[in-house]
Amino acid sequence: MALGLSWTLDWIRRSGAVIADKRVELITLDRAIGDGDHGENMDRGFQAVVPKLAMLDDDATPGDALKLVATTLISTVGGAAGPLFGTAYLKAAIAVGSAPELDGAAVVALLTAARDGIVLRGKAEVGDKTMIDAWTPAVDAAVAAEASGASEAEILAAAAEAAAAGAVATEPLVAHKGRASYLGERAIGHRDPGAQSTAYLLQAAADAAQAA
Amino acid sequence: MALGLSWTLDWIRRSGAVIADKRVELITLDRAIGDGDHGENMDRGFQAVVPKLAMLDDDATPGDALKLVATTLISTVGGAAGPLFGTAYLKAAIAVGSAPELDGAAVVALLTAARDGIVLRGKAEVGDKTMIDAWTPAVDAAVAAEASGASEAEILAAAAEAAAAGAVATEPLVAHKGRASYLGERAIGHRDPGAQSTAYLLQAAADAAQAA
Amino acid sequence: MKKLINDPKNVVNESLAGFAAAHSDLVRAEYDPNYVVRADAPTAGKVAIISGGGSGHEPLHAGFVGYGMLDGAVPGAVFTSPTPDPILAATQAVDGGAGVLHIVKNYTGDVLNFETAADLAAAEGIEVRAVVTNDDVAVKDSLYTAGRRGVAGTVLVEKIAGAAAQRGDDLDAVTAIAEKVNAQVRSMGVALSPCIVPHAGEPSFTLAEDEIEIGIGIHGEPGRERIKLEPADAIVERILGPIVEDIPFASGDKVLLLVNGMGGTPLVELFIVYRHAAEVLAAQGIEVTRSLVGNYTTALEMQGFSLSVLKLDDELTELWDAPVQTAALRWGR
Amino acid sequence: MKKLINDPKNVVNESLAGFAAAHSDLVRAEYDPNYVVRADAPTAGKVAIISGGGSGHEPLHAGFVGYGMLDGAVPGAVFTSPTPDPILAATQAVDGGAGVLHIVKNYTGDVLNFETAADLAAAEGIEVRAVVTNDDVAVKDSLYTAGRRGVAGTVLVEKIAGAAAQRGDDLDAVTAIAEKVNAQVRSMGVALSPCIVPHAGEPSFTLAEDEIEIGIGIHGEPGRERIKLEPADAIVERILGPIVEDIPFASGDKVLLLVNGMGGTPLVELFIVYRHAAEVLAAQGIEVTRSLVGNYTTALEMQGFSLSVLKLDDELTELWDAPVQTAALRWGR
Ligand SMILES: Nc1ncnc2c1ncn2[C@@H]1O[C@H](COP(=O)(O)OP(=O)(O)O)[C@@H](O)[C@H]1O
Ligand SMILES: Nc1ncnc2c1ncn2[C@@H]1O[C@H](COP(=O)(O)OP(=O)(O)O)[C@@H](O)[C@H]1O
Ligand SMILES: [Mg+2]
Ligand SMILES: [Mg+2]
Ligand SMILES: [Mg+2]
Ligand SMILES: [Mg+2]
Repeated sequence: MALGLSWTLDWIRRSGAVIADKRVELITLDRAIGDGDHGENMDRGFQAVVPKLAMLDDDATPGDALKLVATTLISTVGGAAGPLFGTAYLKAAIAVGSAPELDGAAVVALLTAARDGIVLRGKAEVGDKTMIDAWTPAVDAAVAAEASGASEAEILAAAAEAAAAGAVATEPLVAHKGRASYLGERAIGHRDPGAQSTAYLLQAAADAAQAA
Repeated sequence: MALGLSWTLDWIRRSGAVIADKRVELITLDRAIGDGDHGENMDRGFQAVVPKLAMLDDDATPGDALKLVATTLISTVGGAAGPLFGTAYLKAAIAVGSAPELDGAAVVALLTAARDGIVLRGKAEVGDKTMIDAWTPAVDAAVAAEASGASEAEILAAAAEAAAAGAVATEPLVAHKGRASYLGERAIGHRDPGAQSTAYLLQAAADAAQAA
Repeated sequence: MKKLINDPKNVVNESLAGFAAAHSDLVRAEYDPNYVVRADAPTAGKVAIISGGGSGHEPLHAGFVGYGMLDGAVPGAVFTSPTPDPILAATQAVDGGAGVLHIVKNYTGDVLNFETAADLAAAEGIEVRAVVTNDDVAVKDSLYTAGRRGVAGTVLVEKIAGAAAQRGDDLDAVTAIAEKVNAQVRSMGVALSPCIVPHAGEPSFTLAEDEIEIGIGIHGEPGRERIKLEPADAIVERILGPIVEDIPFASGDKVLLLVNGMGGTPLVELFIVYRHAAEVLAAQGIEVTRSLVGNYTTALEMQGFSLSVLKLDDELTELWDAPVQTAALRWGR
Repeated sequence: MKKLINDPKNVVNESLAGFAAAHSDLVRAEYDPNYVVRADAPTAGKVAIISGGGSGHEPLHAGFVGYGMLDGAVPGAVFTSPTPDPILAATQAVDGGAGVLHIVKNYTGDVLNFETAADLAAAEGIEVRAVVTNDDVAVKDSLYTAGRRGVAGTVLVEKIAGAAAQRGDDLDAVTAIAEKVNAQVRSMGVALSPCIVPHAGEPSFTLAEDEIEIGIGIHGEPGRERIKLEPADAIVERILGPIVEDIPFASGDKVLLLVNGMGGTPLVELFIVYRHAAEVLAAQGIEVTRSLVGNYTTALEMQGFSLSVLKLDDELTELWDAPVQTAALRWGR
């Protein structure tokens, strides 16, 4: 079943809920190898996004909703995560254009554009111990799932699962980007907070598709 | 046996030893109701006094030694204790004049002058929870002992015992002078550090007389 | 005890040496006995002002030596009044023939040691006056106690008296101004954490994770009561009340508001305190026309703050605004 | 967590309001989005300089807004870069037609947010340049990392570039001066205790009673190694070594030495540190001709310090000495 505005809104609301729920966990991850604000930053952003959804017209598209997320995150989150996630949602919005419904290919395009936007701004590669270590496996899994004829919900479920695994896989890494890069070897053994929040956001997308 | 220069020197050296030994105890008492420096102040003073004793001529009098203590304490101790003990030793030196040996009456005169000097500078009365609560009972006990024909060593032993009891007796008091007066009721239950150091100094005097 | 020190015995000397080296354009330090004077002291014909007291309250007092404020400062051991020798030596070093004012915080030790030094200076023909500051309303003032403590209001006395001396007032006039400022300033402090005197190595008191000490002094001596931690605004109201009621300050008064950090409290918190203190005063019709926020009279690394309120008139305002050039307070040159 | 705050959510706004009220002669604050500019901004025809970053480093940056230094500052949430909106708003508010320089500490978030704001400002016809400070030698600089952090040396960049803008240099020249200062300054820090971010409520890391963290950042991020507490002199040598070797500084150099407190360390300790740092430099033939000691780039209530050494020449010295009138740095007026 192609995904429309109501899926998009549900995804965003579920994102707000899961980030609020995991706020302390994300702060704790960031305290270990960063500066302890990632959960606070993301929560501030999504708490600002959710009430704004009511401002969208009934005939708004998924792209309109994603753009609202983008501009709100950019103007409320700050830090590294603000511009990076902001760019991700902005590029995703551009990728889906004004389509009222997203099929599997559109979902893959959305995820790919989001990931590419983050790379464009942050210049991180897989293995640098950043959110890209969750995004890129997610995109790869989505591409593979779509190629094998999976439904939109199945594509997102595959992406979410790969993102979660990608987040876990950041643990043994030394960081090459972001604050954790200052730590050298001492970052080993800790999970990257931005990869973890990415996994939660994609899980919210999958859950919303499942419920759609 | 009348007490001469060697008793005076022994008293001062024993004072240095007992103050060094009780430094932390006096700091701890002062931390509770003052600013935690009384042991440090007194120790700094007596550590400066003791090496200077070698500078005294062989024909120096007890009064000369007491004067040396006075000037050294005044110039090294600081705080409230510096001027108060400094004045005490200065007035004691004046009281014993140039006598080469001190009999019972001279010992009483020494203690009385010391106490009066402290009162002159600090204006404290018995019951104000200060060193005067050790000094005044000590003087009274010395006067009584001397009147009943006690030896110099016995006079000092009586004074030391009364000072020790006087120090203990400061515990239930509210303070009216010094830093502890800022505390009001909260000073109750704590012993005054200056009364305690007084008791140690007078015990050193008694011990020196005993050993003479 | 975790401190950036070498031997606890050398804390004062090494810190003084660093201070003098970092501020050699302003001051000159002398050792054994220790004191600090203006680089160009004495100033002939000018009333000189010195202050002093235990170390551990930095920038008080050496940080206020310079044009328009103090001529000299005498740092004692940590939290221990200096002895008469360095006070006398500093008095002699700054005397420019017009007399010397001693600004002394009201603690038994400071008062006694400054008294002795003043007697010795007088014996050498130097005219000395003393003003004893006692702005702390946390302490009951009575004939039967050592009286109120001198705390952060002392900085205001030093600045304003220093400006009076700099403009050429004579010893009587400078003394009168210092007394006037002391009479018109009231302070009270609060601690969130104790401090550790280097030679003691133990905290001056212990506070539970949810406790604060109200009416704290600047030597880690316990305050007048211990309460549960409250929001900053409630704490401000709690200590501003006794300050305002004391003189009392009244609607229509113009005042200087000093929010003084105790050493370990970050600026971000001091400004939160300032905001509400100014607000509460304004609500009572008391207008804050001058202000000062920062660490000026500290108790080592103690966390906490004090508020001081000084009633201003045109003369005091003008003297406050007059140029000052010291390590810790500087404007107008 | 014991702090003088009300709601953790309001820390930045309330503190900013207090700061602006206490310094209304120097600055004006705007809210939603939050920024601070000189009271008389914009200055027509003058290059404007703004800086910004997470809050919690006070007095950085708002404390340096005023004549001869910054035209504006943009405080983000605690330890979080501001978003582009307030940076853009501040850029617009200070632009006097001669262009705006952004001084940005090298953190991914700061760089990205300032970049976006600069793009938006350029789209509105404001000429914007950015200088990214990265003076922290504790962090390996390489193409494969986020690069060195910008720490306390940033204050020196702001002061000297601010003086260049104030004397009338154009945007290219001010940018070049800022880059030169950044190229010639190196810093490194150490923590004796962690700090607590108000919204986190937990220390950024834990240190045993006998441990210190070497190479600490200014956000409570862990440093490069953890060692046993040492005497102050040994710690100074440990962090001064990597600083001096980096450029490297050499015998005959004249330098400015900044001893920067992390917020919770008393001045008495900072001067002990200064004394030995100046001594060690002198022993290597490096002459300290200017100095600054105090809390300038802090990490909330963290105990510790950083050293910064800036190589001076006549021009930089003259710009350093030029008048400055801000809340935290003031001389010459
Ligand atoms: N250059 C980069 N590219 C991609 N992701 C990055 C980059 N730098 C940082 N990140 C991500 O940002 C996360 C940190 O975000 P956050 O804590 O909100 O910002 P800050 O580091 O400014 O405090 C990291 O966990 C990491 O996933
Ligand atoms: N006015 C006074 N008269 C007599 N003794 C006093 C007076 N004030 C203080 N003391 C004594 O001084 C002692 C404190 O000495 P010390 O701690 O060395 O000085 P400070 O109080 O300046 O730190 C008190 O315990 C008390 O016995
Ligand atoms: Mg972070
Ligand atoms: Mg004491
Ligand atoms: Mg003392
Ligand atoms: Mg951050």
